Amino acid sequence: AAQRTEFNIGWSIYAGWMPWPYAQQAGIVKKWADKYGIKINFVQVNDYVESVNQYTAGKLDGVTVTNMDALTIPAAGGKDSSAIVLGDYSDGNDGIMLKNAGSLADIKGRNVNLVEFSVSHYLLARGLESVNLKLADVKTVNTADADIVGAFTSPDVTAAVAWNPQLSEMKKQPGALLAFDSSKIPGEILDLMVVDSATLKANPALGKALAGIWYETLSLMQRDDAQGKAARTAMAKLAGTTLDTFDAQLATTHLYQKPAAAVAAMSAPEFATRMKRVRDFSYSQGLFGPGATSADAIGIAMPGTTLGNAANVKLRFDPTFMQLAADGKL
Amino acid sequence: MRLVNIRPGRATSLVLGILPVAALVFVYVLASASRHAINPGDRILPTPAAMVSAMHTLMFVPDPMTGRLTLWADTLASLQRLCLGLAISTLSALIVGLALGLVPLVRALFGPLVTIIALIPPIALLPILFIMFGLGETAKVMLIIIGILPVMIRDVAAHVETLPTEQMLKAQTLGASSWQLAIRVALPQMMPRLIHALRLALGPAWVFLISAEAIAADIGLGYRIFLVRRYLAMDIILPYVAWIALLAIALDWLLRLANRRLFPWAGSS
Amino acid sequence: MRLVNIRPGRATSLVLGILPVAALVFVYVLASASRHAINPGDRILPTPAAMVSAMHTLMFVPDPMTGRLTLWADTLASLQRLCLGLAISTLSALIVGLALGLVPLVRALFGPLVTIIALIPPIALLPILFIMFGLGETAKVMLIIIGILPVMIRDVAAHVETLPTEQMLKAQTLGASSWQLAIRVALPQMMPRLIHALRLALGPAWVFLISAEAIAADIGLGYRIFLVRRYLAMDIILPYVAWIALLAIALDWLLRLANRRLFPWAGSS
Amino acid sequence: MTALLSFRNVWVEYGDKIVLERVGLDIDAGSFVSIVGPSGAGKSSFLRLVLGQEAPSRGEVLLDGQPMRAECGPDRGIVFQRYSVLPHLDARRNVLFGLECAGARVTGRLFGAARRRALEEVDAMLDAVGLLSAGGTYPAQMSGGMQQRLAIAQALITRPRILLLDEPFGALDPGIRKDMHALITRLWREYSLTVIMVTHDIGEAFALGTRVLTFDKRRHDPHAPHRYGATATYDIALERKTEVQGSDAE
Amino acid sequence: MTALLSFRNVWVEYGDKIVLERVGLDIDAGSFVSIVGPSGAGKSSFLRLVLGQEAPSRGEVLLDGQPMRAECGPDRGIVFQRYSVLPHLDARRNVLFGLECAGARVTGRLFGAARRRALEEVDAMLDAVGLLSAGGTYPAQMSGGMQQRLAIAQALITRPRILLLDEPFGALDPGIRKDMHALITRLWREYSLTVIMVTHDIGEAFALGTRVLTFDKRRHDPHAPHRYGATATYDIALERKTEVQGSDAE
Ligand SMILES: Nc1ncnc2c1ncn2[C@@H]1O[C@H](COP(=O)(O)OP(=O)(O)OP(=O)(O)O)[C@@H](O)[C@H]1O
Ligand SMILES: Nc1ncnc2c1ncn2[C@@H]1O[C@H](COP(=O)(O)OP(=O)(O)OP(=O)(O)O)[C@@H](O)[C@H]1O
Ligand SMILES: NC(N)=O
Ligand SMILES: [Mg+2]
Ligand SMILES: [Mg+2]
Repeated sequence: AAQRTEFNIGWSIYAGWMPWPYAQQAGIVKKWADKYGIKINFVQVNDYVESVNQYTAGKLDGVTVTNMDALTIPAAGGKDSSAIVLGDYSDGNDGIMLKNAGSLADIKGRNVNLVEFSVSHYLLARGLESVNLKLADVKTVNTADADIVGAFTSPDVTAAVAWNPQLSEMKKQPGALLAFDSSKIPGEILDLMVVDSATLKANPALGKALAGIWYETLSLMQRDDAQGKAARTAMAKLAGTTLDTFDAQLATTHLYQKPAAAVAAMSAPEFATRMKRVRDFSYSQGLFGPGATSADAIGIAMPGTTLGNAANVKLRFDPTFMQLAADGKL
Repeated sequence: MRLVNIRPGRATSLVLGILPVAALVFVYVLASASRHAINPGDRILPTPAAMVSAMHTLMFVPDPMTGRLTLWADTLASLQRLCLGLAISTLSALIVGLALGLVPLVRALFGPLVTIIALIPPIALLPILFIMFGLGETAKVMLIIIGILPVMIRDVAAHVETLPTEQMLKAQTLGASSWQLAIRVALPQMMPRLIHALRLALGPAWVFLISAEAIAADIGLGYRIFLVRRYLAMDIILPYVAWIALLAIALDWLLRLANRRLFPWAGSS
Repeated sequence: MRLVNIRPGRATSLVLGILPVAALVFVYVLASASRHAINPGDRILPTPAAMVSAMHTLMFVPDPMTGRLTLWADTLASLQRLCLGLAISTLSALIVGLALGLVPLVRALFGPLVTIIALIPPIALLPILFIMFGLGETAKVMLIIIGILPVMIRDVAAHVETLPTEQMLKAQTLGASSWQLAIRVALPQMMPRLIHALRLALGPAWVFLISAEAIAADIGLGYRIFLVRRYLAMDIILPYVAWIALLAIALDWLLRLANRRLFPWAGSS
Repeated sequence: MTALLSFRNVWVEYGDKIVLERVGLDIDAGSFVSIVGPSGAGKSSFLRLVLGQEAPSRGEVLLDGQPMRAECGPDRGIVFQRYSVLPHLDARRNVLFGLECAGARVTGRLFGAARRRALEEVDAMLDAVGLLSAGGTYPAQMSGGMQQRLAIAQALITRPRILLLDEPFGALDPGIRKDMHALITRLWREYSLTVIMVTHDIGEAFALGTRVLTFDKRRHDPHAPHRYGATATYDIALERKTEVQGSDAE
Repeated sequence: MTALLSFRNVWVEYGDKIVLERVGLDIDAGSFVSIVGPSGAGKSSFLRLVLGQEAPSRGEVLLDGQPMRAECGPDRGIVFQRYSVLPHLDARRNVLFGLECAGARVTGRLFGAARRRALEEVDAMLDAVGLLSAGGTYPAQMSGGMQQRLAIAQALITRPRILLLDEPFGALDPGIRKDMHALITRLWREYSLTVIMVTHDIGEAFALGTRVLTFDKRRHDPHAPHRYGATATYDIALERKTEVQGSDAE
């Protein structure tokens, strides 16, 4: 890829990604972009799937995405992608909701409304595993994320899987039970900033700028003073909600505050184990496409190790830029 | 000879009609080939071969989970919803459109309401639909009905309104009551228009069906498209869209044939 | 007196027309009140007071981030997209519909293509559209155009086709060329129908606008509805839907007025 | 004999255009009124008043001494100036329509023996207007004169009390026109109808009518022709001959 | 004078219905042909052939010795049996239309002085048919006779070489009809038009025509009337009087 000075990054609404649009609004993006002599446009895509599609199609240079979707959409689509910012893992932001039930085991035989083949599907599989059930023991019904709250108010929907902010709305329903959530599988649902590997290679400035933006914004929003509160209020507003709700969602989002912590998490041996679990689940659900003949078809590069076909690496967990931030070299 | 007077024969028309479609297909194949020359893994414009192989699987290889042949099962489920929605809408448009077009009192009473409903985008009402009709088949059929019925009613009612006054008067002097005017004068003359309105509604009906299936379903053509949309599986989306178009064209053609056969007197108008 | 001959006056019509709408509002208020009696925190059917307060904020309190008044900024953005899509569609329907309806050769060549396009549900093409036209305004306007244009063309062309043969012959004996037939005979008689087709397209146009805004936008009425749908904020959704309906009704009314004023000779038909 | 229809100072206006003014007339039951007058004088408008299609802008029309409702019914039949048959029915069904309306209030259709009886009557009427062999033809496939005859047959089959004819024989050739004259005269006599007929053929007007009315403007302003309306300028009572024969109307 | 129009063994058929059969005729330039015949005989169909609206199912029609194209143009004018004026134009613009087609190939509209000159001509023509004061009226607001006169004015303004008239005076009262006769005769003479006129008024046919044709069936099978078509059964050449006057046509 050629050297360029202008880049488009897509984002969609999710608690752990709200720092990005806020940084844009607060001028932090411009500050870092100017520093490296480039221009970065953050483009909101209301529909999460569409944002990833646009990235895969090459209309966006980078996108906010989860680890599972980064693997099954762009990587499975043959696009070489690099995850350069590990923002957080879901620590209760995703959950399985039941009505008229005492525990998760009551889900057996029910219709479960969720966004099929998304992290919700993965969470469901992990939840079922914990009560010795299989995916075949329930029937999944694909339901759009924007409509899942409305759907859950309907009497004929008795089980659903969702993420925040929708999950917190569903919890308010009388008689609803949060039967399982992502805090039971820490570190398996990861929220990333992914950019096109070739573009990144030709333009390392993009990676530096993004890492700089991210950690400056994170440290600002963590502050307990008025400034930090103002930042979080602005993010809540951008997400279409209030500060209280947003703070509640942040509580179930395990943000990696410090770049060093993110680098450490990415380099830890459990990281590869969890990634393998996600990958095997994806393959078993046919998400690598009809062409893939084994779970190893797509290579995943992680610090120190490579999972699957090393000759066909399409997803790279690249701590270089977070390391630079940790070292204060940006 | 004036351009407007050149009337191509049946065979010429057929050839001419196929030309632009064939040109489009040709342009696609070229574009797809050139994209694949650059990136053999391109998903956006899949090659015809890739589409054929994807379709082959969906048509002939039973799904390991459900044991169904995916394409046929999807088609059956979607057509059931579509036909139910179309049938209910057509029947309602017949009755309501006739009443609105013929009886000024009914028009005064319900005309504004129908106009308002016709102008509310049903997509915006989805949460309310869920609450009222649940998430099953009813909600999907209802979305189709809410989406196309008001437009059909307005169309048909407007047509009934434009039937010549003289005809209505004539029938009344021949002793026709309001009821007889409705069933013997307005209704038969409305039928070709109703079928025409139904043909025009086919497009929107598919839109609402797909939107409904996109939101909550576990089977159906729209469900499949939106499911694989997540993975940019154009090798499935494009043939599915073509298949939907083919089904729609077949329905359209059937309706046009019905109009010609059933209402020969309307041939010229 | 026969039912069909009872013609309510203007004032009576107005009152009658308001009745069912008022009844609907009344039923809503009752239902909302009873739900709130059981659960004061009910979000599904918000009370009128809650809606008014939510709207008040969106209408009069500037957004602290952007400094814009949300409702008006959304309205402006949506109307711009809508009007651009409608304007382009109307102009294209005029030209293409005229050519298709009047010139058999053009009809043979492009008629089948237009029918096919009219029958492909544009929603299924959304991923392709966004890839072809990007995430900016173009894709949204294009979705509106692809959604409504083929139907408008078919409608207008069908109307031109049904102009009496005698009229066309008459004009030709008076020396009219194909071009003069088009601009002096077919075009003026097509105009009322074109505006009628535009009125019928208003509903679908909003559907497509909202669908497009739901997927990629950061401002607009549809964007706002989809944004707050995550929170089931019916206190915002319902007034927004009502506001959209009001805008649509105002447009519809303007178009009807235009038809009456501009084409008095078409009054009776 | 008391007046069947009475016009009391009747005006017809379209906007500021005055079509008819100060029309005062009595029409007896059983009479055959011919109306002649220049094009645009308001003859068709006058028939519309009697039909109940329009109400006068001033004055009143009485039927049997009662103010007339602005609604038309089976007591008044009409043949419009422009042929107005039902386009979706063939000739036979067009004529049958009136009998079905009377005989089948709910279904609007006759079946079985009733239908057969009605169809016999219909065929006799079609024969009388020379359309028996065209019974299965739709109006769009008919010549102008055939459509006009069909309209006449359709109006006559219900034997209305008052029959309104607006240039009913305009598109007919002399031979068929003569047959039509005989047919109308026979039915007028047999069922003691009251007939009001507009015609441009003065011979026809005098041959058929028991009374001839001429409509015309009494005053005319060349610069504002629409400011004066027409009215009945001549009113001639005739002794009607017993039978219409030969070239009466030519 | 060589034949302007020639019919060589012409047939017109609709499906298995034979309307015209074995029509063989020559029509000279400058002649005024009246056609009479019973309703449904095929007179209008014959005019449609000359107009080029329809092609014969067998045989051929020659114009100036050349096979005629099945297309109508400004050399042939027509007044249809059912008035066919343009509904979206008022009377004045309806008549102006022909002049605008000739004078403004691209815009289809005349402007400025050219338009003023054309409008003078239009007004003279409207005056001739008695519609000058109705110049701003739309067809839907006109009486039947007014529409018919408008159609005549519209056809005459372009002075077509061949003028086809299908019962043009059917809806007119005797006074106006006489004026129309004079007008047609004057234009026929001044511009040496060729006129083919269908009429039901035999007096009119003989008063105006230089030749009278009657169309009728030569054979008739009462059980299958559609199996035999009509043809020209009589063909009478007349010495045309110099001027149409008085009650010629009554
Ligand atoms: N489109 C058609 N399909 C079938 N038959 C037709 C069609 N058009 C005309 N005819 C038949 O052709 C015959 C001749 O019709 P045409 O209009 O030429 O008669 P005409 O001599 O002008 O009669 P009139 O004096 O009543 O106007 C009629 O019997 C009519 O039914
Ligand atoms: N809807 C209308 N609006 C305005 N003027 C009208 C309308 N209908 C009729 N008129 C006018 O009323 C007058 C009388 O029309 P009417 O049809 O009664 O005439 P008529 O005597 O039947 O003429 P004809 O012999 O030509 O049929 C005409 O000048 C006509 O222009
Ligand atoms: N990142 C999630 N849970 O969507
Ligand atoms: Mg009249
Ligand atoms: Mg004829």
